[in-house]
Amino acid sequence: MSGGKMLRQIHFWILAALTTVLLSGCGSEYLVLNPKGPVAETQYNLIIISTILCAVIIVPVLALTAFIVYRYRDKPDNKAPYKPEWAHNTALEAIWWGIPVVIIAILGYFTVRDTYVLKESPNKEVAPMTVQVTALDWKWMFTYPEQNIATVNHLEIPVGVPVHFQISAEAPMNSFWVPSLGGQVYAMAGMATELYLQADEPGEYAGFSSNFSGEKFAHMQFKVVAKPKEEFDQWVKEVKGTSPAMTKEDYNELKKQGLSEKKLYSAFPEGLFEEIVQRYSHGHDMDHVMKKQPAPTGDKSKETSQETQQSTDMSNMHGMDHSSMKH
Amino acid sequence: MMANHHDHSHGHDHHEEHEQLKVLGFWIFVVTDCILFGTLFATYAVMMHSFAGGPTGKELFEMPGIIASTFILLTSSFTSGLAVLAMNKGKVKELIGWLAVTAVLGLAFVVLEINEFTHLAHEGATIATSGYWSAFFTLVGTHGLHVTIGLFWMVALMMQLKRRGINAVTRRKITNLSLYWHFLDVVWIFLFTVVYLMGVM
Amino acid sequence: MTQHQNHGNHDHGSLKSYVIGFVLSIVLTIIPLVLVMNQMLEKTALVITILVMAILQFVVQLFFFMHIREGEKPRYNVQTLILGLVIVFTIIAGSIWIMMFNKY
Amino acid sequence: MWEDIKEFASTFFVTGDPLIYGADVSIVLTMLAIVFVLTKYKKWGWLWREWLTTVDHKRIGIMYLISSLLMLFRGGVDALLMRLQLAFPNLEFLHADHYNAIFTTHGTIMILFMAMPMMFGLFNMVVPLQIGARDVAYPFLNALSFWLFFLGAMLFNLSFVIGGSPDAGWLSYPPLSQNDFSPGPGQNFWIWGIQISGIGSLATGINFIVTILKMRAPGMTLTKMPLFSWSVLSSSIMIIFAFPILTVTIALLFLDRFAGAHFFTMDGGGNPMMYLNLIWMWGHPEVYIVVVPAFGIFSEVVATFSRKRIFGYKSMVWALMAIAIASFFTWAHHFFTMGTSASVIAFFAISTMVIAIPTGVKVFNWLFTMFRGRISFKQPMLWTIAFIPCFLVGGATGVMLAVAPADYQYHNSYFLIAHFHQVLIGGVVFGYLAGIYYWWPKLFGFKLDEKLGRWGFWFWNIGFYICFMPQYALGFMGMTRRYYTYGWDRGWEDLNLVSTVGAFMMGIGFIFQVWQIAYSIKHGERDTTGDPWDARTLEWSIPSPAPFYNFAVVPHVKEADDWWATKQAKANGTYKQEPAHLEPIHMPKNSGIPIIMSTFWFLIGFGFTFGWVWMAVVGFIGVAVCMWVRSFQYDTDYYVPVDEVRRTEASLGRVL
Ligand code: HEA
Ligand code: HEA
Ligand SMILES: [Cu+2]
Repeated sequence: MSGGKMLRQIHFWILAALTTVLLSGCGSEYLVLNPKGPVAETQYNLIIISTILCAVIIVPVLALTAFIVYRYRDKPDNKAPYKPEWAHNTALEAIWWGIPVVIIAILGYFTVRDTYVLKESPNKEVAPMTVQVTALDWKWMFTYPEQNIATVNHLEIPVGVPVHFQISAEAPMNSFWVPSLGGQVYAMAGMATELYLQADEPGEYAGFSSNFSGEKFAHMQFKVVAKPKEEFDQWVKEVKGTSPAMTKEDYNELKKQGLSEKKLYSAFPEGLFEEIVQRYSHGHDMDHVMKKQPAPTGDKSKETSQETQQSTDMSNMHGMDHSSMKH
Repeated sequence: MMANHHDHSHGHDHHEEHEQLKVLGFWIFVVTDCILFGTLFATYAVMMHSFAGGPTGKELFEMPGIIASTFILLTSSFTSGLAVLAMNKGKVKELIGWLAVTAVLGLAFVVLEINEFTHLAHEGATIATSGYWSAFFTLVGTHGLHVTIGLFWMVALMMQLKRRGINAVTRRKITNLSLYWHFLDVVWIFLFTVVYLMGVM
Repeated sequence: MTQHQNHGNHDHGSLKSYVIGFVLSIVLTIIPLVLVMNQMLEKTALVITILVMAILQFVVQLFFFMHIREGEKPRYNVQTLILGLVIVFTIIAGSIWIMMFNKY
Repeated sequence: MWEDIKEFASTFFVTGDPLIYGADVSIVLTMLAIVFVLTKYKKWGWLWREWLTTVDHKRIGIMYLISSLLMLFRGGVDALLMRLQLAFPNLEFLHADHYNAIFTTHGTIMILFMAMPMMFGLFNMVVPLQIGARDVAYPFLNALSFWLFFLGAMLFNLSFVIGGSPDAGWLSYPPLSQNDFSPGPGQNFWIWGIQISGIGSLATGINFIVTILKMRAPGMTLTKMPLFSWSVLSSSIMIIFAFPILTVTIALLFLDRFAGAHFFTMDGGGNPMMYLNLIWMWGHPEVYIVVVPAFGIFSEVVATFSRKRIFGYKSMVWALMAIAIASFFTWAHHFFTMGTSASVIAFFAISTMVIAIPTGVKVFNWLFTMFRGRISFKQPMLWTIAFIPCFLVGGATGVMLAVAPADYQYHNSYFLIAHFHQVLIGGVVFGYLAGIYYWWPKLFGFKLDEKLGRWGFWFWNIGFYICFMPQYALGFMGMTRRYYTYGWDRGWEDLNLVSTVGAFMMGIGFIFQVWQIAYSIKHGERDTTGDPWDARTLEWSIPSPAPFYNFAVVPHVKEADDWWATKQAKANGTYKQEPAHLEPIHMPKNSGIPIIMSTFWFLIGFGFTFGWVWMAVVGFIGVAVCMWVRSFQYDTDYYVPVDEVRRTEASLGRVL
């Protein structure tokens, strides 16, 4: 088989595959390519920039490969020059040390810039809302310190408000990922990682655990519902009115290995999240994350009378350094 | 490079070259051992405060024993050097003698370390106590294990020297052994500084 | 000192160099010991001083005991050692840097 | 008593799955067949003398090659099983725990027990021949390395039928891999299988560094050394610095599991993140360890089959060394999403991208070697040409992954899976295959059949793109790696099915290659010249297969591509034949200690895997005794008399 034919085939397949990917890229199932919030947007832009920058060099090199392989194939009647000793050219070599340097420099600039940007809230105008995320075996628990409600495998957030997630685990390591809203961060026992996300459009988004955590890991998914602020407040009220409160026992039940349905709770034990973090803390300084919190979390509000009794047995929790979380 | 264009029918020359080769290999092995200890040091540094409510180093270290073992090991590094000097002078008896002194010092070091470990275990610090103690015992223990292996090696070499005297092969082996021994001394210096001195500060 | 060399080996140190090395390393052990046992410096300064002493002592061992300067050329052993030390440094410093979580 | 035994057997032997019964039966049958054949033809002595105790680098290379091809088969079957399970949503072909065990063993086997030994096989088969040496620097240690690898790999593979397979991913992240979540021997098999073979790898690294630095033929300065040998040097440098880290890391994991230590546990002050940090300090250099020798192979192949000197030799060498060093400064890109500080992330993102620069230089130099050359499309060259587009795209997606904020979206998705298969298959597998096709005649004395090889080539290549291109798209759809199944609601089904089809095409490609080897043993074109490709470097100056002492007379090298220069000189009549001066050849003696000592290591691993400390103690004592005995052996080499050399050469058709 001739080299030319072979190359054309290789190219055909690469191009076919790439086109499939790109053309269908607009489809709504391509979550990452359909950002629904500023964080995912930033990342989407980076994906596009980096694809273009890579393509700028990769595509010409692919073309060059095809050309060279075709032109210099060993055919008796091939008239292309043959210079078996030609093995060095400083100018050429300088070019191909140089061009990638330039591309990497540009790419590096964007990378570093956005790395810092994404550590901050994507929206400086609106005060962020805090949601605490705990990865359990194999379910996600969300506690809302400001609203004092809790949910399992189901997250509701207001549209247009940056959400400051504090993420930990009482299970093997997981990763908290809502591709439509932005990239992931690990959920690890004994640590509280942070992530800012914001939804700009109401809708239902898929959430995944993307770090392998054992047998039922594939089912450890959750749903994110973004709705306008008023509807969100309405929903919080509803949860408060209709759902049971989470007790310590409920939590202990919840953290046992196994899957769980979606669950809603009108309250949760005070400082539950901090307690989970502290339980496995390995000497790390968690102040940075914790101090962004408005107040000790959980049920200390006196609004709903049925919940107050639980807060009392929470008050003498041991092993917690409350002072470091006060501000 | 193997500069052996000339005669290699002399088995003798060939041997010498081969032995030289082995010194470089051993040296590289020592460098890999450096990486091994470096990794353990890194672990120790990261776990330095992970006491998990258990005892700290400051509470349990007994410095007199540690200081004694430090000087013992230092001295043994010196005596192993003297052994090499004796070898260069071609004096087998002296060589074996200095090796024996080195071995005795090394043994004393190991005994002191075992003592220390039992003491710590009595005080409730074992490898399972906390992240800190896991890192401590692994780091210090790995060094102790190296010393112990060195002792066996030393005995084997003394026996070989008795039987065969100083020749290209035993010469290379002694060179490697003393290299190894100096290296263990260096590792100990860092252990002493980072684990003990900084531990009791 | 050791003229008696068969096979044209390099001179693997002399008694003098061993003694100097030994004395230096003893001194370099005692200084940090005294400093620490008597808490003579402020903490950071102390840590830095004793680490420097340890490194110096390493250098002493290298030159006076391990005879790093001798041996055939090219000095592959020295090159390997330097590279190895760079990696060791990376492992330790990198780990510490990376594992300081949640700080900017 | 009987009850006890039954009880023990039911936990000891893995049961309950037809796949496993099938494996049990086939293992027993294969063993019996081997024993039968060896006994019937009275081959036990031959096996022991010629193979099991050999210290000849070429034979060791062949043993590495055979084992790695077996492992490619096992890892490939694993891959096909996974792809079957993922072909349709909600399939119940494999249970979650099976699937988890399968991707864990697939990843571990492919990298550590397929790529590594295939690489060491090539090191062994080629390096001494290429630099004009009679063996490696430490032949005994070389044999020991092989047996450590082999028994480590066997220990790991045993987990399939005894005790249970590891199932916490190919790098076994804690806390999942700790006792709490992974009780039982599976993880221990992982730890000890890798630990034992890892010691062997480290020794090989040292061995080849010294071989290359010290054993080159007179006149071959480093700047005249062939690029494959340079790449081996680069890879070995990475090995000696990376493998001690692996040794420590998994030893610590073992201490956690065995002695209750708290390095990486959730409680007791343990820090699982430290494990990630340490394992990637090894893991990242590891992927370059396996790809760099492939780069070396491409350099040899491209020059030979373009009939042209390699372009930019100096650049190539610098690039190899730059890759080796830089690979130690990028490890944190595997856990950008760990939540470390922005400055850490920024540093490692940049350092990762920087690797693209020297890699790109290599690609350009290969292209310009072909430029103004005359390219013939023999099998080694086919794989090399196929490698370039594949690796370019895979490398580019690597650079995209290095864009840290974007990586938050790619991480652990099928985008990542597609990236690394593209560099691992397109780079490593294609490269090693090119190398195997290229040097096969030197080792075995015949070429592999072209026609069957081409079928294999096309199936692999087309299959590759069909399998892995859709996976990039799946990543954008949010498909996470290590899912044993998925639902109909995500829209992932079409692309997964396509991907599975591609995987099976690669499987067919592999079958063609097995057929090709079997066919060529009988019908392959014999190589009588010793230089079937009209190649450039020293290994082609001696007969094929190479005699056990390699070079009857050690060549004096005058320039780079010395053999090519010699041929040129002969062609235009300027060549001056120097009188061959034969001398007795100094060779190492065979030794049984490597295999015995490695068997004791196996006992240590097996004992610790099941918590049978007594067995581990026996193993340790055995290892110590072996070392002691070896230390007292002085009679380890011999001289091959001139007569014998003359006779051997004559039988290979060379007159001296
Ligand atoms: C042989 C194996 C191999 C090779 C060679 C590479 C090469 C590269 N890899 Fe890959 N990688 C893996 C094997 C490999 N990788 C594996 C196994 C994993 C996952 C492990 C796991 O999680 O299980 C992984 C994961 C991985 C990650 C982690 C992603 C994540 O977990 O989220 C990243 C991130 O930066 C990355 C980046 C890179 C880069 C930048 C290169 C570069 O070296 C590529 C350089 C090459 C080119 C770029 C092409 C040629 C260059 C030019 C033509 C010059 C000009 C080009 C530009 C300027 C763009 N790789
Ligand atoms: C060098 C390394 C290497 C190689 C060559 C391969 C080769 C292949 N890999 Fe693998 N892969 C990894 C390294 C490698 N992989 C690693 C490190 C992981 C990560 C593991 C982890 O997450 O922990 C991984 C994970 C991985 C996954 C992700 C699993 C998951 O996350 O859920 C998938 C899925 O498609 C996959 C597919 C394949 C396929 C189809 C091939 C094909 O190339 C295979 C080609 C097939 C053959 C060579 C088989 C030939 C056999 C036959 C023809 C016999 C047929 C007989 C029967 C079926 C009985 N691999
Ligand atoms: Cu990497």
